[in-house]
Amino acid sequence: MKVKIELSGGLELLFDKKKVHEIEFSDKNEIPLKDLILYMRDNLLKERSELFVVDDTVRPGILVLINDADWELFGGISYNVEDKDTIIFISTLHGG
Amino acid sequence: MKVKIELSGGLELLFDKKKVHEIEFSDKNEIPLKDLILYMRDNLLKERSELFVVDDTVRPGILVLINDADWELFGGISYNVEDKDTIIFISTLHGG
Amino acid sequence: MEKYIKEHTLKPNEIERYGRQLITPDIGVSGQMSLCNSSVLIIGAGGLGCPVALYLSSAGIGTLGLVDYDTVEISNLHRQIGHRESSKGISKAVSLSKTISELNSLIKVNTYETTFTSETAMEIIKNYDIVVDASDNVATRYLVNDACVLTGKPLVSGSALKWEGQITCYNYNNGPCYRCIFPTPPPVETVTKCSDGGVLGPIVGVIGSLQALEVIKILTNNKEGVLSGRLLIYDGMSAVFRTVRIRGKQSGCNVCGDKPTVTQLIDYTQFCQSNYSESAGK
Amino acid sequence: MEKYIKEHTLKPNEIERYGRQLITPDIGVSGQMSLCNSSVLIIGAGGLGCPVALYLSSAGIGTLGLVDYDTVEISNLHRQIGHRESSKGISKAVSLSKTISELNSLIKVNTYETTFTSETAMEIIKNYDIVVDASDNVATRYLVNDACVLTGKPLVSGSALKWEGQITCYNYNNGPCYRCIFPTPPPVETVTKCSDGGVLGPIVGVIGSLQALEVIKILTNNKEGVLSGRLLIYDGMSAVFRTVRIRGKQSGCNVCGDKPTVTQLIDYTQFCQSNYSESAGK
Ligand SMILES: [Zn+2]
Ligand SMILES: [Zn+2]
Repeated sequence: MKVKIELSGGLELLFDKKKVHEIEFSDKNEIPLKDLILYMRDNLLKERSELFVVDDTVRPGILVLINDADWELFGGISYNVEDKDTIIFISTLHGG
Repeated sequence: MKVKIELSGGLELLFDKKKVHEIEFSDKNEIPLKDLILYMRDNLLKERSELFVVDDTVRPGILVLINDADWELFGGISYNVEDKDTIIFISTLHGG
Repeated sequence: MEKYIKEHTLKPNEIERYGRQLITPDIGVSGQMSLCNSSVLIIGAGGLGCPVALYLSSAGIGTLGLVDYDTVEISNLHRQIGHRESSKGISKAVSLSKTISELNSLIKVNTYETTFTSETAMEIIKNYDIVVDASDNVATRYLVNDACVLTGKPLVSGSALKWEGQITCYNYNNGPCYRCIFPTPPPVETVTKCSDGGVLGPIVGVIGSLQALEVIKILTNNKEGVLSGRLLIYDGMSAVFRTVRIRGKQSGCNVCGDKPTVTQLIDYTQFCQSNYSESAGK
Repeated sequence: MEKYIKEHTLKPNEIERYGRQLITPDIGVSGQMSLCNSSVLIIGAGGLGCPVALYLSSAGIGTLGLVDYDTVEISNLHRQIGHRESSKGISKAVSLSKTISELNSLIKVNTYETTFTSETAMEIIKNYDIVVDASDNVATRYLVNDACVLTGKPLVSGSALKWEGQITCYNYNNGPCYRCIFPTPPPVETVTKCSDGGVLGPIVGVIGSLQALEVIKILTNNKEGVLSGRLLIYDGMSAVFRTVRIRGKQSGCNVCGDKPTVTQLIDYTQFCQSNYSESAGK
């Protein structure tokens, strides 16, 4: 399965400044979103993981979108990511 | 087959002020774009057809998009519309 | 649909000034009358507040309120187009008020040279129909949200940093509030300020203009189009906008839910562990 | 990536003013120096021209040229935020120039109180690095395009009407020109003017701000992000933007193609069957 991950609102700075990451799990058909987030923490993000993950979920202030809609509409952290899903992590902005 | 048609830049005014039209051709798998345009002229547009079609194609100043890309990238008027395609007709704006 | 009504209260100088606006479909004479009879409070007279105030004043909003404690600095002028060099050192609320009065003398402007806090918020907000969050810090954003929920005002919220911006409307037409989406404030170390990360003028120009348009849509009762339950995300570098669907009003929300625990304003500097002012945090 | 260079030519007052802009990623000191050393010509000082000029002047573009023959009317002020009531009756180019000089006295502004025509275009355009089309009519749009192709200048083109707007960059980095996309002018009866259809201030605010950002991207050499070969379509009522892929440079284009038939400026009022001025057509 292939998953497309997009980062915005400055989160990309934690991930090698890359806004788009394509991940392939050749041995899986689906993966719990929680496992994907921990995979990202352990494999894509090298330092300061507390800026992304707190208590095994994304930290407060990050909005997660599953195929352009709020993850809360799909069960949040308990969603099972499927082949070709796009998961977007947005850090909310506060400046003006 | 189903086709989604979107109109913008004021063209929707010719089509009952509706920006989105869904058309179904139950007897077809594909339809030449030219035929679709003439179908629109004859069935969806009731008056002043010269504001939409001139010489059996869209009039100058209308940009046609096939699934979010310029129709010129797909052969223009000779494209064959497929099931679930989205065709967008945009009248270019000149004001400021 | 254009709405024409025979009996209207627009004066000849208003017809002259707003003519090309009121002929716009879905505005009409009745829409213009709504704008002229409405009041909007803008929290922040900085990068976002400038375009919001300029476009709302020129559109003929009857009364604008401008809240800002800061004074104009030269370093603001690369993005805060409603101020002038000659306003250096004077209150941003007063400076912006002066500019918009020169643009449209028909409207009324109230300035509040104060920090929007739990103590000042309710007294100020009660006089307005809609609130625009053009602030620059987390604590103010939670404060403005709760004050809007407690007083039943729609909130048009915009934010920007570097090359990016975000905008949505909260507490509108039974939609979600800021706390429905973000129940817990972000850890302090994850918040980047414009003074640290930088921000480009056209980015706040885009987001502020979009905020002004949402206010106009709300006031002219173009409900369907309002960005409620949807968040618009803008990446200026790639020139890509994305409108995404966000959750609706949450029954468990601490302020707008069925059993709210926040029934009056709290201390938001404590709640967010940060100040009401970006500059105070430096 | 932020670019830091040790030897720079920015003066202390420029560092002070542009500090929060030059710390923005992908701008940097070298980007700010490029902005300060560049010149941009803005065709039209109306709804689009105002935000373009305000944001480009505040960003520190070294020299701005403003072309507009019209004078300020009160009916312009609902959307043209760079003018003032006190400018009623005076040239729009001069009025806007005055406003931006009060915002940033470090930059140079040239005003051209003339209609941009086949006779005046080449003499004006040659002094500038980039051209912004903020005009309001078809004939001027073809004229500006051809003048840019013939002189090799990138063109940032925006347009707006009612609740909608469009923006793209032409003749940039071997991309298409306006004629590549629209080889034939639209029939006169299909063109709606802002004076007939109306237009909202925040719509030109969004599109004008976006145009200013494209200029900044071009001048700071952020090539990848430039809206070339892509068209951004904005529907303000539904708050939806769409960035669509358009055709590249056409080898058969009459002005930028392999065998151009247009090798000097023509009579665009004849070509388009309409005037260089929206108001002249009334
Ligand atoms: Zn809530
Ligand atoms: Zn061309």
